[in-house]
Amino acid sequence: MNLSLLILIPLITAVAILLVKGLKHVRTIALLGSGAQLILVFVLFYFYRQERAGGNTSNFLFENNYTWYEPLNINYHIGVDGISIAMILLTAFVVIAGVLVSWKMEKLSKEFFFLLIFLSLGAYGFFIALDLFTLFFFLEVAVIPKFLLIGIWGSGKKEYSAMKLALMLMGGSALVFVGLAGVYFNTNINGVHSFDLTQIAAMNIPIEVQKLFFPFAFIGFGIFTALFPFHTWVPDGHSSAPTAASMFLAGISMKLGGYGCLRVATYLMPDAAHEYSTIIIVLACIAILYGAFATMMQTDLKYINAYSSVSHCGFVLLGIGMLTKTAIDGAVMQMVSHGLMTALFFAVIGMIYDRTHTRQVAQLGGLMKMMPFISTVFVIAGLCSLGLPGFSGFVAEMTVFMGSWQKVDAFYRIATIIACASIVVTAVYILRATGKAIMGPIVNNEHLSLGDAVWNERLAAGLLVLGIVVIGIAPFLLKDLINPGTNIIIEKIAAVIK
Amino acid sequence: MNYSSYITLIPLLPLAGFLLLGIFGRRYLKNSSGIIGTGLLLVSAVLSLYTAYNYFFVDGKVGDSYQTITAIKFTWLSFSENVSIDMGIILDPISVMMLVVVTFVSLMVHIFSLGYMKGEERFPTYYAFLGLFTFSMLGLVVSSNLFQIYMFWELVGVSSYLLIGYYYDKPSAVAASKKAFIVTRFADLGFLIGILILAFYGETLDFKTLIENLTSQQSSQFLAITTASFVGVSALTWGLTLVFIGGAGKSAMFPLHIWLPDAMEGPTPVSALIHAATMVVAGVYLVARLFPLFTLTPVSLGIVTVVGIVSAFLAAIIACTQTDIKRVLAYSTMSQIGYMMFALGVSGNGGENGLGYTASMFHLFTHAFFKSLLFLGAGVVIHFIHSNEMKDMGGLRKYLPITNLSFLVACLAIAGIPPFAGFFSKEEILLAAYNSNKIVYGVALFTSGLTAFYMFRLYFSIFWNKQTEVHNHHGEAPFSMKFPLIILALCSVIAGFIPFGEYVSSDRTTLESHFDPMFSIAPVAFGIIGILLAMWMYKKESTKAEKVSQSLGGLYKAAYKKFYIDEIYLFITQKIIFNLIGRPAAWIDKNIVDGLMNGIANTTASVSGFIKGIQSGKVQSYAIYFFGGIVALAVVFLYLWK
Amino acid sequence: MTASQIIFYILAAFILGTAILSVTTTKIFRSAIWLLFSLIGIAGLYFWLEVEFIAAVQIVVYVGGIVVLIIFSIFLTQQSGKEMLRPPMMRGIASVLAVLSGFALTYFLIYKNDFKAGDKSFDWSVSKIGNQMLATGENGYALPFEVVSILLLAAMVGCIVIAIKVPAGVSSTETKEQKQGNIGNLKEKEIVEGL
Amino acid sequence: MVNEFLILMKQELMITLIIFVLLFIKLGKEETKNETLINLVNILLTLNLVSGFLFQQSGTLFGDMFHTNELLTFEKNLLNLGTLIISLQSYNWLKDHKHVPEFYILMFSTLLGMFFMISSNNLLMFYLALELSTIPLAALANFDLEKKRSSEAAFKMIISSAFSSGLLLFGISMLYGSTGTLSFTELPTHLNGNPLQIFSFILLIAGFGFKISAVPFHLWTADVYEGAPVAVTSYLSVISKGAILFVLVSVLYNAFAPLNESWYNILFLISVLTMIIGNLFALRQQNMKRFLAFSSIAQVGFILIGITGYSTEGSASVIFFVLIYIFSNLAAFGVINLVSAVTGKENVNDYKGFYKNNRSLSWVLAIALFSLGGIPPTAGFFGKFFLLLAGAGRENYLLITIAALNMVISLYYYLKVIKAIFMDANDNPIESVKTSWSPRIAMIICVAGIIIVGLASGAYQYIHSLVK
Amino acid sequence: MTDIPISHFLFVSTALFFIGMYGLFTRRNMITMLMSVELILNSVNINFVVFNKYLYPDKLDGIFFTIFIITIAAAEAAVAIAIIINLYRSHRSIDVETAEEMKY
Repeated sequence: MNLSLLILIPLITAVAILLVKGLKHVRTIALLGSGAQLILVFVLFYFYRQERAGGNTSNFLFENNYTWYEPLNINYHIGVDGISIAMILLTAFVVIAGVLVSWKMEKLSKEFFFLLIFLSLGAYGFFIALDLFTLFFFLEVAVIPKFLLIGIWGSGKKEYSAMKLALMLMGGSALVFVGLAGVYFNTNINGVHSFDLTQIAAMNIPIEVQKLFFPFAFIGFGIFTALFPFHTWVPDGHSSAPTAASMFLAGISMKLGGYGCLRVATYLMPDAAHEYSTIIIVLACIAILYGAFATMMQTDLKYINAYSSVSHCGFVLLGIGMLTKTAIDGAVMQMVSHGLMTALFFAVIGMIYDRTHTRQVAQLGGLMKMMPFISTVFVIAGLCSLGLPGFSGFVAEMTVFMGSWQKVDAFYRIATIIACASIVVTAVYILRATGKAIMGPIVNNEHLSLGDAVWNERLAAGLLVLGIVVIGIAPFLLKDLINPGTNIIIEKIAAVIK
Repeated sequence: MNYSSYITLIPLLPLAGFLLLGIFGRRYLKNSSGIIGTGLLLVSAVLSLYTAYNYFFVDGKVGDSYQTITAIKFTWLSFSENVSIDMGIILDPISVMMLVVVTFVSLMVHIFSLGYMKGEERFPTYYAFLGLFTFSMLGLVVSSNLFQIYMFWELVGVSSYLLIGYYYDKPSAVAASKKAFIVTRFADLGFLIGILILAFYGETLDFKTLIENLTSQQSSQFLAITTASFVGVSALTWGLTLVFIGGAGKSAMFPLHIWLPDAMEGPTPVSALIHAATMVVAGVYLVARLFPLFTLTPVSLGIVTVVGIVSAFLAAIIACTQTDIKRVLAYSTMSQIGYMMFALGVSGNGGENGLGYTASMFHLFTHAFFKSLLFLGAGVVIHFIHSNEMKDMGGLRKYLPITNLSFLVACLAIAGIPPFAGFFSKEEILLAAYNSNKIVYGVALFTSGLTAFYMFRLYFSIFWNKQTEVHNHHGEAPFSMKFPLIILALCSVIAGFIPFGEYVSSDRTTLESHFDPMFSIAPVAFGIIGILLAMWMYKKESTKAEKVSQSLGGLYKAAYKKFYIDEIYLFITQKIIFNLIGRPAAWIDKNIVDGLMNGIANTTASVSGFIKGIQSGKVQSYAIYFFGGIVALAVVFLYLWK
Repeated sequence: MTASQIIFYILAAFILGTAILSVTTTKIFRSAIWLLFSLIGIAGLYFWLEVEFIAAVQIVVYVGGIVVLIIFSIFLTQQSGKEMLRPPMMRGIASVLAVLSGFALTYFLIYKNDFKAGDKSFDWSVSKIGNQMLATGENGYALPFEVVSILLLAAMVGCIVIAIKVPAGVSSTETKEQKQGNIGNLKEKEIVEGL
Repeated sequence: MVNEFLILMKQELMITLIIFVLLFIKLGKEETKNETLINLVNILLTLNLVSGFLFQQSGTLFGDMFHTNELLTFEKNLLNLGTLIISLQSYNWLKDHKHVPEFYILMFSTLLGMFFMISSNNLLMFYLALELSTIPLAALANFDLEKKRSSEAAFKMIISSAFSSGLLLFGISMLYGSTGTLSFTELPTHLNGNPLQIFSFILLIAGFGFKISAVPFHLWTADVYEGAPVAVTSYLSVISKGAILFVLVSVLYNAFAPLNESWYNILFLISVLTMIIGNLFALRQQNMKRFLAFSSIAQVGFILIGITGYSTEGSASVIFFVLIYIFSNLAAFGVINLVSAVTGKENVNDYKGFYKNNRSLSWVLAIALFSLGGIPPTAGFFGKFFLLLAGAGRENYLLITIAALNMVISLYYYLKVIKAIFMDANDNPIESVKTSWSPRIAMIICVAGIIIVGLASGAYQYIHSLVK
Repeated sequence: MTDIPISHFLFVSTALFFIGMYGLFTRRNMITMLMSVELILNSVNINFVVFNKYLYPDKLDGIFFTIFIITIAAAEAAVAIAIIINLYRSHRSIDVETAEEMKY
């Protein structure tokens, strides 16, 4: 099948949104578009499994390679492997859920949904790109819509947060650009420089070059995935954004970073990744534990989830830094799992906020009585985030731990133990929030009149919960999906460490 | 014969119940939910009995030892070529025994709850949670894989959390559930790291293979795990000790026991099921599961012993001072589990040395019956009085005849008076302790006396002592609540006569039960003394008790305050963790890290403000800058930057 | 020390001296006059260099044109004899420094640089200039000439627009521009025919 | 001969023709209505633009005073396009202006100057063309005759340009003194990089720098942009800058190739300064025009990076960026032009809540600013990317890093305007601006350009093939 | 008369150039600034003529350049003066210090 459809459908949807008038039509089109996309992604998933079952062992499937800027040897080169498909699935889920939760977006609805879909376009393109330029292009496509979404439809100090987010992410991509340029000029595929990921992976970049440009690429992408100390856009951005945008931010755009760190930085520059792994691990551990402790002190539900995202994305970086097969598997699984889980969390927080108009834990209480569904979903999200078996979080985190423990040196052991320790802290803040907001006595009697979730919210939450539970119960599905992808990465790394 | 045909149903039926009631219960099955849950559980109870029959009497025994039968096993998540999480069901004596216990007690609790929880608003949710718990517990006991056990371990933890917090609008209940979860979670951290260590060196997560790998003295894995060491302690010891920390957390062993008394905030039948019979013994079960490994390291076993005995003794003392009947029972539970623990600790592996192992399991078995009986009895009392406090009670024997009798039976059983179940198991434990370590034996003996004392203190102050006049007197209880009492009372009477050693022993062969009347004089005597003392103090309404407590003074106060352990924890969490780590972290993030980012922005702005003078609007200064620039460039590129 | 040398140095001194006076004197009218002298001096220098044509142009355009223009505009905008304001202190210093350093640097560079004297003899004639000015081939300056004429045209238009309907004093500038502009015009016509 | 002459100089001749048409209209007796005049000019310009793409041919004329080839023709066409867009945009401003023909005459004479400058193959021609493209502009800057700011701007411009051309001339004379030639083709053989030549080269660069407003020769820019009429400002910031950039590239790459090493360093320093200073000043601007002035200064810094590449990609990326820059900057200026012509508001704060009443204009402005900020999928992204890529070809990653980080700063002030338009509340936002058809066409052209030029690689590849 | 070293001619022109520049920097009257510009241009003219005569006598580049510079100077001066007059009309002053409305 032609992967360009993945970009085409959102594009058509976006254009269609521009053409129609009125919230009703707009949202219908958005829903149809994202639904079609979801179906398409499942079809892709199916075909992918068919191919693999058919014994197709090539690294990337469904490749298309069109020449784009011939003089600079820039191609529009797309293709997928398991990792990309996992990410695309995640995106599709989050997008449709995002559309559903913003069903009643009266304010400038056309613009809102247009930007939403446009944002998803960026994400899809990023995940299927096999040409560094294309990849970078889509990476930046996905930045500005966030700025507008937060700035126009956000709440709280939205302008500040939006500006901060946009600038830090652009800073990130600026660093990425330098890294990419460095790689580009140090590739020489029969006489010409190349942006082609597969070609670059085939050749070996000299180690000193890698050591020079790996930090650029890694930190650049790291900013997207809340690498300490560049994580400060996360709390403000997430908490000021409208519900759907927060879901996007935490669910997808932070994954862009992780994916980039893995697919570009680590895969293309394994020597440097090996060199710098200790630093990465240290930063990741700081992010994990320190993020968790910072979360413990938050009083705003969105801030809680935002900081916990910092902590959870630390696992991704940790897994990548450990450079063992299992750890990298874990990192990828953690990306997917965290994407779904945090999107669910934001969705449900949004639902609560729509009803109670507050996110302060202190002003909430006993919601279980008025809105059992929402509360249940909240608890599910919480339990997933504190790594309860049966939900995706557990699988991912345990895989990361297992993988990190395979490194024998005491340093890695201590890092792993620190990471493990965070699960206790996670339990503390999740249970504090749940105990105060969902359980406990009702603090505000006006809340007594509030209703439970309606169909669109139920559907959105249901989809995400489904994803979480399926991964949690049958992780081997995800594992088998990403396995070939992580294998090719690990082979390159293994070649280095030998 | 093939177990896999039906064995999976045993855990899955409760799960089905959970899903069914959890999803549709609130809407459609409001009233029928109890019946549904109970019915499903009945089936799985029957099935597990059938399994037990098959295992013990039909095909479990090959030669003269019981085999480990792997009924089902499939790879769930593979980490590396031979390390993987498998989902499986293994049958061996202890798992089968636990199957029976769990399903049976759970069934009793289900039935009891039909009456006890009648008219609750979240009746279906309650049964859903019960189903979830039963499922997780069953999954735990039949696990074939170290990581599988950890997963179900977490699941029982969360279902206990949900059930403790069942009355979610009671802040105390919420706090208790939180406490329970977090404390056990903390212990599980140790468990997890232990697993990581064992799995890394044992190169597998599968129990069978793991034990084989590590017990064969010359296997590479054994050498690896014994030679590798951290701060002079071998990796094996580390691993097992950390795993034991997990067990201790679940089993409310000192010093991780603080959550258990608070857990009594949950509905009483739940306490009977989770916090008396099943979940809290998971720790014991875990140690028993890994027993062959524990026997490899005296250090870990020693730790087990010490923790067990200390918990037993401490809990007994505290139990003597509590006034909330459920708390008394909670501490007694803790103390009894302490017994099981140190029984394992003092045990050896195989043959006669394995007595402690058998005894521990035996006590676990019997304890399940009489302790759940006690809780359910207490449940009836609370249901009747609508209070947990002893002072509101007294002389209830004429209102609650059946409860009275069954409660008495249970008290006798736990006090170790022959011929009740507790006598046999406790006597074996003491014997095992006697054989290995006299000090342990002494403490245990004294503790059994204490046990008798506080149990009968409880008994007398509920059913005898002062008269309380009862208004709105509505019968003792519905049949659904009486029936389990009767059944469990019967079990508490007869369970002791099961020749337990034939079925469960450390080396799977028959272990002759050496019942020695001479030896059992001492414990029985202690028990009777305890009972008499309690009778003297509490049978009639009097002030003896106050006098005694005054005479004890500080000790009494300390015990009454549970030796201030909660306060210590509170201090550590609130003052240290929150104030010294959490707040600073948040502050740093807000002011320093984020401040840095904003700082960059502000510096840029201020710089641009600082240099705005260049653009003075005066064309002549522009010209000067212009020419200055040229001169500067010329100088730089002609003389400096060659 | 031949006579011509002496004359040269006198001319140089005269040019520079008057120039300095014209940029330093505080009376605007005087400074215009000093400028006039300086320009004349430069014309003299051209004479001395035996490029009389340039000298002539210098006299016609500068002395006869620009300076007159300037003086008119001074009359228009200033009551003569009025003291001019001194520049701000800082700028004065800055300019002196800039100028001195710049001069030092530049002249140092020029001095160090060795200019190889041309071997051929320098011969020019008005006719030669005229031919080249309108030649389109090698060494032809027709194109620049047209460009300049268009520039003059544009300048004329600009002046008209900007300074239109002004008092009599400046209208003479206009006429002057008109003249030059018309020259430009004629030249344009020529091209158009020439194509 | 004559045919060749006609073909080679077709663009210059067309413009000259238009100038004379206007001249005769002006001198003619009867008064023509402004509207008809403007439309007439637009039509002529369109014809000119179309004809520019026909009969591509290369050759030299007038000795080697004038040379042209397909690349130069294309560059001139770009300028034609830009001029056409500006003339379309300034409809609302011009139609009430008293001196429309003069306006066009002056503008076209500068355009003619730029053409000659692009085609110049000789320092003399270059200098004359430069003056031709500068002096009338000063007059144009004064075209808001009543406004004091306008004439102040004009004065600042004429004086600074006179000064800079004085320096330029001194440089040229020194160059002449040390090489003995004025022809670009002979220059390389005589250049040996002695200090005097370097110095005169720096003077030359200063002259260029003044026109493209590179730091430290940029100080006049902001004031002139602010004071001048918007049409003139946009003309200044796009057309004249673009023209001089074309020349700069060809001069540096061809005439001064021998001095390549030294001019690389000089451009490196200048571009860093330009980016940083431009950004730092743009941060603090309140007047839209002034803001765009500084932003355009910063843009020049980026363009200089592309020039430092000293490769086919280098010049191709510069020309490509100028093309994009024409669209982006003119789109932005077009909106500002309309708004200031109708409401007279030019401050950033006036634009608060602009989206409320002017949806489409807001999007045009937003897209333009995104393109200037280098945000995909607008063409600006591609332009910047290629510029930096070309610069990175010299393996000087310090420069690239600085540039990339400067892009972030620049994004900040672009987003500040976006924020004002879309997010800030304003009790009396700018009322809905009625636009006549011609500005609308201009907008459409610009937006289409911004979106298409980048995504479809055709333009770049065409330029690249021309440069080859 | 090549017995006068070329550097002396250049001294004159350079000095003249910087004198003009000094005037441009310091004169507060716009018209005097314009005069200074004329000085600058004249110094350049001297350069061209001298170079042409002494160094590269075979062609007349310098001479022509000079002629054109003179013409341009005229045009420039004309426009400048027009602007100045316009400025003077709009606010009765031609002091550059007052022409600083736009800044920062």
